[in-house]
Amino acid sequence: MTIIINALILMGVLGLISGTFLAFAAKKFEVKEDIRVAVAEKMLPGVNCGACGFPGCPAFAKAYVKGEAKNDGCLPGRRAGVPDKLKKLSEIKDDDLNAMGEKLGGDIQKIIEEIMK
Amino acid sequence: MALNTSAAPHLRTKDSTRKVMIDVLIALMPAVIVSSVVYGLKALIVMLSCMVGAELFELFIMKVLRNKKNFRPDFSAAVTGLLLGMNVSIAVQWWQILIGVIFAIGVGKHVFGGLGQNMFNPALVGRVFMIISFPTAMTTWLKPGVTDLVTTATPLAIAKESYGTAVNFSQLMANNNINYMDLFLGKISGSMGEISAAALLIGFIYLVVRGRIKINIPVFYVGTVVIFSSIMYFINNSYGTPLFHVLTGGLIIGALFMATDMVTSPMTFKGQMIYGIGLGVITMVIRYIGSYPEGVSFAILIMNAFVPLIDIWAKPKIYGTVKKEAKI
Amino acid sequence: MADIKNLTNGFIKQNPTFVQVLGMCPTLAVTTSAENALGMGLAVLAVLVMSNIAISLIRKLVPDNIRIPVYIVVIASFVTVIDLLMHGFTYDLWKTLGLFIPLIVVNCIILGRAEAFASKNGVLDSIFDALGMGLGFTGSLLLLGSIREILGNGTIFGLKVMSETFKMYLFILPPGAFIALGLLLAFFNSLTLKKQKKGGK
Amino acid sequence: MGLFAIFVSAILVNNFIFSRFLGICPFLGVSKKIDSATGMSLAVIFVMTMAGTISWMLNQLLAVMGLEFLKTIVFILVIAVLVQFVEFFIKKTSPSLYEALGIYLPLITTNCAVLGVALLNVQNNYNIVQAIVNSFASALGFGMALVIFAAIRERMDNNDIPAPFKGTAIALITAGLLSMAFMGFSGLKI
Amino acid sequence: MAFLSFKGGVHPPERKNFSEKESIKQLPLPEKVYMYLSNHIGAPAKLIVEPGQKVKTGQKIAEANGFISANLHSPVTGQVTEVVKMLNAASGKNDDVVIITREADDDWELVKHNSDYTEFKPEEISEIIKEAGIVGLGGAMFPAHVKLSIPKDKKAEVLVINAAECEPYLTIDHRMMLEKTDEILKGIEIIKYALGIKNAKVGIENNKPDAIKLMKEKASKYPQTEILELKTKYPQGAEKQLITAVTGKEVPSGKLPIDIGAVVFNVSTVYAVYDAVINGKPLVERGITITGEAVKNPGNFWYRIGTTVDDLLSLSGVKTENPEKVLYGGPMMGIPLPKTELPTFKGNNGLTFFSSESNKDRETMPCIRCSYCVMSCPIHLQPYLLKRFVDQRNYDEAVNNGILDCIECGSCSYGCPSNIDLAKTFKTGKKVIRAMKQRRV
Amino acid sequence: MKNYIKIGLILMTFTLISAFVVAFIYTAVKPYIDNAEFNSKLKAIKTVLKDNNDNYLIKNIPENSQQLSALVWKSSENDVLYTDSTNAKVYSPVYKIEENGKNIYIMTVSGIGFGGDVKSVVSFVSQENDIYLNKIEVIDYSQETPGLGARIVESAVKARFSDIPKSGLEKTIKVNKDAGVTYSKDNLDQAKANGVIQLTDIMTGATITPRGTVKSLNIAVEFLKKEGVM
Ligand SMILES: Cc1cc2nc3c(=O)[nH]c(=O)nc-3n(C[C@H](O)[C@H](O)[C@H](O)COP(=O)(O)O)c2cc1C
Ligand SMILES: Cc1cc2nc3c(=O)[nH]c(=O)nc-3n(C[C@H](O)[C@H](O)[C@H](O)COP(=O)(O)O)c2cc1C
Ligand SMILES: Cc1cc2nc3c(=O)[nH]c(=O)nc-3n(C[C@H](O)[C@H](O)[C@H](O)COP(=O)(O)O)c2cc1C
Ligand SMILES: Cc1cc2nc3c(=O)[nH]c(=O)nc-3n(C[C@H](O)[C@H](O)[C@H](O)CO)c2cc1C
Ligand code: SF4
Ligand code: SF4
Ligand code: SF4
Ligand code: SF4
Ligand code: FES
Repeated sequence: MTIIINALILMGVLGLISGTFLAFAAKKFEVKEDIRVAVAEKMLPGVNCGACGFPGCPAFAKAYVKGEAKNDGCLPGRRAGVPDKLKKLSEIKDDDLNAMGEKLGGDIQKIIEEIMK
Repeated sequence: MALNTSAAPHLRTKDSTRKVMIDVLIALMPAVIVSSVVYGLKALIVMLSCMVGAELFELFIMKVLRNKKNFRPDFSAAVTGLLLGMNVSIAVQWWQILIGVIFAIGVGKHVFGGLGQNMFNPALVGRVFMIISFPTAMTTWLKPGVTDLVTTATPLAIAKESYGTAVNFSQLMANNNINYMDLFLGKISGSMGEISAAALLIGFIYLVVRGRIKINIPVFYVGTVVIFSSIMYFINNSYGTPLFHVLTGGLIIGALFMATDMVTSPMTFKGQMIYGIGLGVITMVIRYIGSYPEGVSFAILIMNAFVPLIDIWAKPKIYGTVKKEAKI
Repeated sequence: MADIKNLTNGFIKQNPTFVQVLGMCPTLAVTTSAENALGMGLAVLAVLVMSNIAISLIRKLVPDNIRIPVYIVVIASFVTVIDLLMHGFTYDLWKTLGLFIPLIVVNCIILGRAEAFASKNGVLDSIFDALGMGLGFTGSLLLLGSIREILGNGTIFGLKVMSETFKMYLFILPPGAFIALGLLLAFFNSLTLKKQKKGGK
Repeated sequence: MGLFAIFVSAILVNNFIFSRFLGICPFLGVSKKIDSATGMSLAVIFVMTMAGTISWMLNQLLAVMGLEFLKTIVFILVIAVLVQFVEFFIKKTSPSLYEALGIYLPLITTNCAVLGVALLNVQNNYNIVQAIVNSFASALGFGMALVIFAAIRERMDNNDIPAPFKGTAIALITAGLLSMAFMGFSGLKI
Repeated sequence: MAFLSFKGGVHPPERKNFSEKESIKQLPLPEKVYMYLSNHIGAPAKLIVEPGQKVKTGQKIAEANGFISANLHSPVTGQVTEVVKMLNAASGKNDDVVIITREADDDWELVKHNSDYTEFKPEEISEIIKEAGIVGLGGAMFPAHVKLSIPKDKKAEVLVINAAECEPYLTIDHRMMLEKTDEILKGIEIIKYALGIKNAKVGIENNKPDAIKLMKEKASKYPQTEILELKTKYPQGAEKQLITAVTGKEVPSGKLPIDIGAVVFNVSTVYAVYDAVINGKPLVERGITITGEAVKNPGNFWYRIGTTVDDLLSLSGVKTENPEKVLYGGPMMGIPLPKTELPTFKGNNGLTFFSSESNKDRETMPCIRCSYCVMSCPIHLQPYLLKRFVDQRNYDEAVNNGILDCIECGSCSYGCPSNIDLAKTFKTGKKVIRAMKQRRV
Repeated sequence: MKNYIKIGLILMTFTLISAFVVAFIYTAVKPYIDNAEFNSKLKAIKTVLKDNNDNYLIKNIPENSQQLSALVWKSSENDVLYTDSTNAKVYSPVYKIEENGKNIYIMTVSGIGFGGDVKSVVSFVSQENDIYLNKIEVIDYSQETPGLGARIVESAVKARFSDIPKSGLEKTIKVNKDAGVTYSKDNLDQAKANGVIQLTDIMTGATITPRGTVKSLNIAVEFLKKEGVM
């Protein structure tokens, strides 16, 4: 029984602190990101495996938007529609994308759905 | 009449890669002959069939698997095969050598794209594969000159037992009937081709005279071994004399013929210096405190791994520039 | 709604080992024998199924900025549970798999599926996906483990299939893991290439 | 074990990549360019040393509370949170440092090497100094392997590699040969 | 004794014995000459005569068109026939050529001259040289007067005379030094005077001991002209390598010799300067070596620029035997001709004829990293690596690794046991890179 | 601020659930884990209580933890009872079984092998003035290389470490490669009497693991000497 209680205390404290701290830090250190990069990043599997040759999905997304990576560069995503999504993304003009972002209140997930329509 | 307009320069050396390889084969012959004298006809047959087998296997890969119809043998595979054959004990089974040769040529060389593109010395890839895969066979040594199967230990394996102890080294050599002249001429147990320093030197001199290889790497390699082992000998004489370390354990064949494989060694003088010193240090570290008695094969493979980095680091300074920091 | 394709995808088309090249550490480390490979594969399968279910259930409740910590806690809990259960009930296997059981937590496949699939799909689909991926992973591990055990130790599941002398120890040692997997991958590639060639004609 | 022995063995003998198989996914992934390999190595050195130290302390706490069975969960949670924090932090404060190191951080969270070193420290009963040295040296060994490998892969870029071997297959075989070469260091008696 | 030299380089067989003992023979005048308007580096000259117009020997027929450009003079007395396009083997393009048919013996039209050059101001000498259309005769055909107009922020310190003649087979510079010793030494004084400097260093490869001896003897009159012996090694005569050999300094990458105070002239160019300033002759004739395995009676000749190769052979009586390859220049840098009906130009210091035997093409094999090319590159580049970058179209890395510094000397290709065309790759690679740069600007 | 704490609370919810589930399962599984650990130990002890012909040396075989704890002879607070410069160890507790005038000492020992500790359970049988090493059971060799060092668990190999008479024990045991001698299969008894473990014929390519094992045997002997048994 003491074990269960100890576990609850420890993990509870840890969870509370970590969560608050992270939420706080995320806000405090927020960096405005290019909406295109954000969308591209969200389109990726998010495995952060590095198989694409870039250090993780955010880096791949950035590189893709810059034109330094191919749309089928992500191995885990290759057979799962990621190349398609990315291609669609690059077909959209900046203005349209920004308009979309404003319309949907910056909800990336919704933007992606809109793009894929 | 249409004139030939191929590009300048219109004068080229008569050297060719094929001729270089044939020269290496010729240079290895004295050592092959010595070991045939020491170990008998069987040794000769084993080594030559490795040579031929490797070349045939390469031909098969190029013509059949890679479909390069106009490939003509360049004999680099023969060098690989012969060196591999020379670097195993005569006690090894024929099928084990066969697997070694296939591994060397296949995985060591052709998966990387073939001649000139392999990262690791193919013969040593084959040999180390065999050392690890067939530890028993690869460490069973036959007594030279004795035709029936009497196994013995190599001088280095004998010496290894007493590194850092109170054993007197010259006493140890005397007890085990080891003397420098035998080491030099090749009357010791060991891999077929590595035993005679003298024969290997003759071949090496032939290559140097023919301008086929530069002496930088062997000089730095052997030099480092001599310095390192002198220091250790000075600290405790059970670590063996420098001469002993130079003449045993395939150091000579390694330094003269395997570390010098240009495909897998650095290009510039500075790079070759780093490479040679690295080889010497790693060899001696493995000999003194590693679990393998000889260390040459591993040292060369390990340094092979560093060659791309060394090449970047030891870039020559371009004429008319101030040396830029290489990346890394 | 639930799509059986999510199950079959993982076997070949999206095989985590050979196609996605994920979860390499356990793949290489524990495939010294077929038995270990099978054990590891099943452990991963179990964790994968449970974590996919859990994450698919909670996906709507988790704010974005603590998504990763939450998923990690969920996964780590399941891994710990599996670890405890194996310790209690399959002691020998637990001993041989050693460190790699807790390391399932960081196995890229699991977090990858959590992030990539379960966090976006319903429970049933997620189960299918987990089963597919897990079985694909187990299958690959088993294949690699068998090959390494046969070549390196002359046995399969401990049964002798090759003579004592015909063993290449290298294949049960670390380098053999890389090399065997590399050769296997090349073999599959050549099959695909052949197929493509035929299709091209 | 002496610190020197721990250090050398973590780099050469029990190298994370070549003999322990930890962190293979980024090893295969982030090794196409020397530049990114170097960045990744530095980031790993930083995170692993940090994670090794913190997890050692956490383990003391867990031991006191009798909760050692929770170590996997606790370690990974704390590591993930810290790494994420560090990422946020340098992204905001130093864009150049972020470009050089920070972008590798998300990759490192899901890397077995980091959790692996934490667990190994505990398994081997290291004291705090030993734990730090081991974490640092393991990361250094990882970095060395990564940079060597990246240099080799850059050189192989233009090679006429047979079609079936292109890509991951040749990378694995190269890693295998590298690992085979480094077996020369196995059993080093320090 | 250690001879002056530089790091790198190769030593191909010299084969100068074919023609080094043959004194320079004056050739009869050709019936027709063909003058490329682009007979120098830089912008093509602007034509100032019309077809049908009569011209005298030495009459200006085209005018420098820009700063780096040179005048062109008629090598014969006769009539301008027509202006046609002809293949220029050096550029591979079709260029404008003025054809002049000879109608009479020489009737010279001279430029301003004076046997005592000190009567002129230094700027005037430079003007005469420009007027006389003198370009570098060492091969590069760079307008000589440009070298004499030193930019304000720089200062010339030493005149380096290129008498290395490192190209195998060629012997014309060697013969010039033996037969026109005084003129050359005087020419050096003229150029020094024009540059306003005191020191000159003449670099001669030590495979020409007779020339070295003679030059040393006669140069004792000119204490500030040093005759230096160079190690026989290709490309000892390349400008930067020569400067390094005689001064010990390196010309910074991307910079010109003048940036370290050096000005380089070839011995034949020096003679042309002498001929213009003292005798008033524009550049219409020069010496040439005709040699090679396919030549039966090789020799050195004094001829009119613009003569076709075929005419040159018949005028000189040189017999060839099944030539398979014909080069403008020597075997290392020479430009292969697709046919022998092509004209010669100012920079032609030699014609080399190869028979099939000496020209055997070998099989090209993969690079075995033998490092020969690295060891022999005089610019200390890594040719095998550059080749890889160019093949990958990774031009950025190629530039980072110095491809633009490559002087296309061919030392790397010369010794490559795998017979890889390294220098050729760099030539095309550089062209592509330059074109890309231009597009980007 | 509120918002942050809300997120903190969400994460806390998950950690709490996780803690509860895991801790609950832990408490539930703990007995089985202990049991598994105990069984593996007991199995080893029972193995070393057998002689070469697979017969128990004694009749009273411990079957549960009470019986076993009654047999404890020496123990200590911390895990290790005795260690030496090579880091070979004797672990607590050491058991002693007395029956028919025979004293059987059972201890857990380790020596450093190729990758880490090689742990074994060994039994010594002392009768009157004589003592011999009866049997060894290797229980932890997880860091040894499969196919090489890990072959130490093969029964043929373990047999070479068993049945070493007093004369051998007194001489500090060595593997034959270190002793520089080779015995044929028929002379194994003589080898053991000389304190030499003949291995090169059956376990090739690996000497480090057996060397570690031998060290663990030697420290066991030292411990017995220290305790006055020998
Ligand atoms: C590889 C190479 C070799 C050269 N060899 C000679 C040579 O042997 N003799 C020579 O006069 N110029 C040679 N040159 C040309 C010189 O670099 C330079 O153009 C010349 O010395 C300048 O004098 P000029 O303008 O009077 O010709 C060579 C150039 C190159 C790139
Ligand atoms: C754009 C350009 C500008 C030059 N300006 C000068 C100059 O100001 N002074 C000078 O002495 N040489 C100048 N040179 C000539 C070179 O130094 C060199 O003599 C010429 O390019 C031929 O040398 P080469 O045969 O070695 O290529 C210039 C060359 C070029 C291409
Ligand atoms: C990767 C590798 C793993 C090895 N594993 C073991 C091992 O677990 N146990 C062992 O005794 N020897 C092992 N060896 C062999 C030893 O390193 C050493 O070669 C052998 O013990 C022979 O030692 P000796 O020369 O002292 O006889 C291994 C070798 C390698 C290359
Ligand atoms: C001087 C010299 C040394 C060589 N040494 C080796 C060697 O040690 N091992 C080998 O496999 N091939 C050797 N070769 C042959 C060849 O270079 C080698 O197979 C290439 O690595 C194949 O790409 C050598 C060739 C030369 C010219
Ligand atoms: S390969 Fe795909 S999943 Fe892996 S890091 Fe790159 S973008 Fe992310
Ligand atoms: S496409 Fe595949 S890998 Fe990518 S996110 Fe979807 S399921 Fe995952
Ligand atoms: S051609 Fe260029 S790369 Fe080759 S040797 Fe000459 S300068 Fe060097
Ligand atoms: S000379 Fe030829 S074969 Fe040798 S390194 Fe250079 S390119 Fe390669
Ligand atoms: S499984 Fe170890 S890094 Fe992916």
